[in-house]
Amino acid sequence: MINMRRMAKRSEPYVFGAIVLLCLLIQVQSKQFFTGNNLVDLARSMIVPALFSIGAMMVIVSGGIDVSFPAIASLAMYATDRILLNVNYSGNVMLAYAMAAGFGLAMGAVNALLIGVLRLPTLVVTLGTSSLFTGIMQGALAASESPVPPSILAHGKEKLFTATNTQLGLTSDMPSQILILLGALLLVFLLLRYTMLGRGIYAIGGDEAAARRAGFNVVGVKVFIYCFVGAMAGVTGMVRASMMMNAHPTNLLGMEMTVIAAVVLGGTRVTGGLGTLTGTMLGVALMIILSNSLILIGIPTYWTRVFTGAVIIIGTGVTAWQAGGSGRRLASSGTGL
Amino acid sequence: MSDNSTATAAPRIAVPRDRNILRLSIFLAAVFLLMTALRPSIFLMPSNFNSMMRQFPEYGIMAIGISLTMITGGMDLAVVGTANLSAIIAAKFLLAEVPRGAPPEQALPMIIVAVLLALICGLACGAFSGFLIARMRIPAILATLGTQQLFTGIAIVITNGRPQSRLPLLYSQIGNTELWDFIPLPFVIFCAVAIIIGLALSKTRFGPKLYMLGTNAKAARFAGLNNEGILVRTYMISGFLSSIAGLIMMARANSAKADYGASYTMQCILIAVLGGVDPNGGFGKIGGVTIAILILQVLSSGLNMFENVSNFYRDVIWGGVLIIVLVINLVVDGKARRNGARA
Amino acid sequence: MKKGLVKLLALLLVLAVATPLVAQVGKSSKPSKDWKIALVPKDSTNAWFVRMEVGVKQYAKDTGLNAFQKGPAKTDAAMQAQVIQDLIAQGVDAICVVPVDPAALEPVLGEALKKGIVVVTHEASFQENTMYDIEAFNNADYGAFIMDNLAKAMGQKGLYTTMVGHVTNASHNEWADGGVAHQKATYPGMTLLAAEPRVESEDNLEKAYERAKELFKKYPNLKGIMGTSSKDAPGVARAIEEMGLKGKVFVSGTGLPNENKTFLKDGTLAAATLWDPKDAGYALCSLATKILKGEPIADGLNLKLKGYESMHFAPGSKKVLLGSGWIVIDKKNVDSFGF
Amino acid sequence: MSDNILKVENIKKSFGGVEALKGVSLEIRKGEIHCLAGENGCGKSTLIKIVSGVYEADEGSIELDGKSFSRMSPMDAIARGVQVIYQDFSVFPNLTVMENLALNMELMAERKLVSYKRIRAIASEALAKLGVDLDLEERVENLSVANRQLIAICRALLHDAKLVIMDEPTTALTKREVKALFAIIKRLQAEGISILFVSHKLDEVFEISERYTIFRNGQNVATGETSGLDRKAFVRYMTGREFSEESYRPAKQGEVVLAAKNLSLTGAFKDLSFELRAGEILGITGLLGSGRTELVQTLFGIYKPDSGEVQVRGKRVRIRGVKSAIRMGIGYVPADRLTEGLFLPQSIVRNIVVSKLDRLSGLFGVLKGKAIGAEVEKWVRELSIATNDPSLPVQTLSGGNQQKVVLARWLANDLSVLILNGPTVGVDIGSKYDIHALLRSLAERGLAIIVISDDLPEVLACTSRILVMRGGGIAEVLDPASTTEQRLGEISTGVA
Repeated sequence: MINMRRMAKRSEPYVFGAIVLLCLLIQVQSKQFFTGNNLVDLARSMIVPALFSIGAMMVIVSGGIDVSFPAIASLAMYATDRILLNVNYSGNVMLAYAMAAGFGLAMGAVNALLIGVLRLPTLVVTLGTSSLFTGIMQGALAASESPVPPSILAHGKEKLFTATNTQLGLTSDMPSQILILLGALLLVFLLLRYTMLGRGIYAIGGDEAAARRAGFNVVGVKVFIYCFVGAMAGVTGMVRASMMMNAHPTNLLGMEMTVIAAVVLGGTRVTGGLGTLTGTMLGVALMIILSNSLILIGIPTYWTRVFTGAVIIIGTGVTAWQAGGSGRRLASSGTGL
Repeated sequence: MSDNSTATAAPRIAVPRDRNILRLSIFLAAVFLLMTALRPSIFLMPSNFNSMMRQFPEYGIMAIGISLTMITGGMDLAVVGTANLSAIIAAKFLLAEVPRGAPPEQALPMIIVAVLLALICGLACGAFSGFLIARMRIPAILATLGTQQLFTGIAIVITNGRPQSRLPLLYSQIGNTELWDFIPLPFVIFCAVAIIIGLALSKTRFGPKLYMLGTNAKAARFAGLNNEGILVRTYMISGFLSSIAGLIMMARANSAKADYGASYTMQCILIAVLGGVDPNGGFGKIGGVTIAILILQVLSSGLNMFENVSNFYRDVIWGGVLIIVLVINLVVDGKARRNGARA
Repeated sequence: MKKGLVKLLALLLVLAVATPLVAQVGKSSKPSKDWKIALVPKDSTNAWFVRMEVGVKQYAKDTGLNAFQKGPAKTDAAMQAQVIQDLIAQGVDAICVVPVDPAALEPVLGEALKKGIVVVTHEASFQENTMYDIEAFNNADYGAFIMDNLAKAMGQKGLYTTMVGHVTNASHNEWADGGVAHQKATYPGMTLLAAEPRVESEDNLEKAYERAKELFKKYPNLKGIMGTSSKDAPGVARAIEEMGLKGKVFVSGTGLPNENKTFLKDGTLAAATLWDPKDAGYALCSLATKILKGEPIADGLNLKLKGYESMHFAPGSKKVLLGSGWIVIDKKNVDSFGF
Repeated sequence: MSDNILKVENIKKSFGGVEALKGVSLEIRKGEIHCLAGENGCGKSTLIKIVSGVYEADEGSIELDGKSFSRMSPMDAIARGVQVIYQDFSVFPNLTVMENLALNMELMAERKLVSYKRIRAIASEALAKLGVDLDLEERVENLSVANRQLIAICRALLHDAKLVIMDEPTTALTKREVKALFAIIKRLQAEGISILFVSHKLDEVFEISERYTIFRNGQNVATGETSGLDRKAFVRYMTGREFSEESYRPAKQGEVVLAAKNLSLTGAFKDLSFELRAGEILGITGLLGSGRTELVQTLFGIYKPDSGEVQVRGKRVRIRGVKSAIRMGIGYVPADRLTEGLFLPQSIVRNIVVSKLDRLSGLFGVLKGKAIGAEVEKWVRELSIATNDPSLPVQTLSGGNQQKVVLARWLANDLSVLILNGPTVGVDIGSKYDIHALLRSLAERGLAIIVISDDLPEVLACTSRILVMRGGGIAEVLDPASTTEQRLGEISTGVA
């Protein structure tokens, strides 16, 4: 049963509306939006940002903010790749994912210790660890681009199916890594909705003191979040390496702000407690469709940043205005945050 | 004038958080001593100090701008975009108005106009971000992420991404003037900015207003503060400072380009946070931020002394220092808090 | 009153800074074992410059001199200038630079020259404050050469566009401009895509791949992409392969052998071009040493390195030394490089 | 088995050398409503935490439902039927009603997985216990304060509570909501549940409780039957002081300083007119939603009226914002001190001078340190704010002193009109009298004061005229000397 009044207060419908408008614009401009291969291309481009955004959303819902996930992903991926190359590994790709997840988990545990156990502020901690992990990767490991082991290369070439564009005869492959995204979505959906741990994440984001009194193990939940998000970042790093068939250590860095923006755009409350996977995926989809359709819309390359900036400003402006607007006229406004 | 007596008699308007500054100073001294001990012959050379003084002003000034916005509980991710756009506007103007080889008498007035244009551009960029945040109520992090893209985008559009170089030589000569052949002009500008903003925060009504707004925006409104005005002004100051940084970069590079200093944004946030600015707003001092800037500069210049040590170790030490300071603050202040606890 | 003040100020400032930017430098008085030769690349993670460092290390090993590579952590002109500033302050004897943005380094390199430090550059043919600039080739010629490769693959006709790392990247734009100019002069059958004459790959394999896919969807007539960044060609090649456009759409560009091996072998990529950054690094150090030793630098300079055996000044220049060009990598020789 | 559900004796507890409880005792009989009263800092909260197992007592004995404990965990307390309803209700604003109701049960049962079917069943059962009807899917942040409290109570009842401890439950409630809460408390009592009602509001204590215990400075001062207690004694026990309070009469009819003419604000109030004279204290009362808060906030420049006009000293003015209201001499003490009134982590100094910064600074906005020092010192002394270092954060002060800081902020501004919304909410009784006395002396000196309050005795005692609002209009204007609490309540609700 859909409660219309409740729906109107959420931001998902607005983001969805924005996506529909954008899609129509692309379709009108290029006649290429609703083609099988374009949709597959977009899905493919979404995989890495979407995986990151799931973790970012969990952290924001719990009342924190994490900017270290690109650094964790890069270091975990790079370390795994180097180790496997050194031993001339040629076995199953699952080991690579497991190793990357393990490294990610270990780095997440550092965040977890500082944030969960020592109760330090999340933004400051993750800025610090982000710097730390990047430095370790580039300094101690002297990271530079390197190839990936053969099994990962083979994994990178796997495809689920090939979509064909009937107009132009173009084909695009759906990479098998999308299964990892779908798996992660399902896992996190079940976790957030059907486990006490997941409800605990929402509970501490809503009111940490109340969560403690109610009997949630607040420290435990936080430690879990940062470890889990770290492990997921590690897997994401491996996904990117296998999709690119190349281990590039710095190529993920700098994504944090865009991912967080997508999550917030998707209706996750910056101060914690509220946020849905649906909204997050819509937010990511909007950002990805936008950045991957500028040529299709016909925006000249020199104008892409102006256009992207304008869309972010207008998009968030409309959402913020919608959320903040009450019927009454204020004599003077301004909130500060 | 009985200023001395008032200073002691008046209750402190600031909440004492000087311990953090003390700890940072100790860190600075430690890093300084470490570098001295490792390579005394190089590190203590006057030229090394001169080099350091020429490097940090540009990002230091931007870090001060970001710190101000963080004190209001916001964030300005658009500082670098603002700096480059301002510099490009100044450069475009100079290229159009000053023919190559023009005599200094002819070039100087144009340079002054160009500088003014850049500063106005900085103010305008800041005002736009401020408007989005204060009036449209877009979360600062999103609004400035958008304006950063927008400003950089405009800079690319008007330059096609190409560097604006071959500026009148006089400009970079002025920009790189060294007083007594030792103290670079940008350093003097940085000191002026740090002192003026520092005094504005501690000695004028602007400071308490900013801190109050950053602590509790709703209460600030009920207390009669003009939240919107203060926010817009703060982002304008941040934009203004960014344009000064842009002008310094332009003088040092003798050119302006849409993507100079792209890595400064995160670095500035790190500096602000290490300098004791509370990312949730309400607290932070320019003194702390300045010391954080110096720590970073000593670290990176120090590491450049070692042929075989990668620059990336700077990031490791930097992240490490940040976390260590946090943990020390936690241990020391935490103890104080527990002792003061009452049911 | 005010005008007078302005004049006075101008005069003072001019006096204060009127020392010549380029002083006479050259032969070092120090014993050669104390020389410090620093090579500053654009950034340190890029495979290209990792390969360059191999050359620098090789040089240090061969000669016993203190030559090292020290780069900024990110490709950023401002950070690169800071590294050079520190090196000057710390008293190195020679600085070899691959500028992120030549214009941005003029003042700092001018200062180095003023302090008597030997400055040589690479990939910066318009650099003013340098003693010599080594070019594996002329930028416009290199662009023309990439264009030749593309034209050959396209059969000299059809619609094409150019791809650069960033629209703000100087050398990529010079190559692309050179290529476009060459096409206009030589290949009348080819046309540049007017709506998108230059796209950005952000120096990122994934992005090059995504942009290429978009281009093929939006412009079905597009037959060729001229890449410049070393990520462009492999990224576009992947898109061509996946979209089933092999044999219909072509790409050429800069590329390292290893990254492009698969595409060269299966024919998606006709040919990649490059010059070996290892040799460039070696040559830079070698040239710097020659200057420090006070040896004359003249036309026909021999740096005793393949491709740099007989270097000539570019026409009309006393600074830019051109090497004997680039290497073409194709199906046949791709395995012979070992990097 | 004894008659007592709870019996604690000689409990001592110190924190870091400070004795919070110096050997207190408390006995609660089965099925009784017992009131624990005392000023802030008297040790009430500490005792609650000991009884609920959060703290461990340094000394003393606890007997719960006939079982003695030397050490007690929160789980023990819950297992013996103790439930605490905290002042902030401990609800999750971002979760739905049913989750708020059921999560604690699920946690108790150590469940790892969530079944919405079970949660819905538990929630329905919980609501049914009190016969409450709420939308199970609604997020709690969208509910009224009273409904949030209901959720907290329903949740407590799920655990077979035998003793429900309510910590200052009426703080955020309107009069009508308090009535509803009392009805619920009676119902619980009828089911044999004991209630420990922690409060310092004397009228509530008299209305609801059968027996009382009063603490002062961590010690028992009195205990007994409520029927044998009178107001004066109650106040004396709590504060150790004597107060007298007579209703306020302005000495002379002052000039009209503020007037509203046909003022309207969409969805809040309509066509409203009244006058306020210098020296009078005008009480405004009415239910939540009667438009009273919006009315004063409009006068203070928060909302922009849709029509009508405001006059200051006979001249029509446009109040464009808070700043312009302040310039016209209007000050406002907001209802929610913690979120609207104070800057908690900032210093007392800054909290006092924040609204006067423009006048306490000179050229280029440079702050006048000496003037600020003098200003702060003056108000600390005049309002007897209990602090010896005004540079400390204001959150280190007690509620009453915090409220005085907010008052000082406005008094420093040479106002002609001061509006107070719930001036003594969450303030202990001693400070409450201090504040009332202060308001009276301010009015005598010519200030015009508006007091909005749900605390009807307060309205009757300290105002000189009462304006009762209902449904966005003025229902009646009354003279406090000739009216009663009951009459006020009837007019507000429109029963009469």
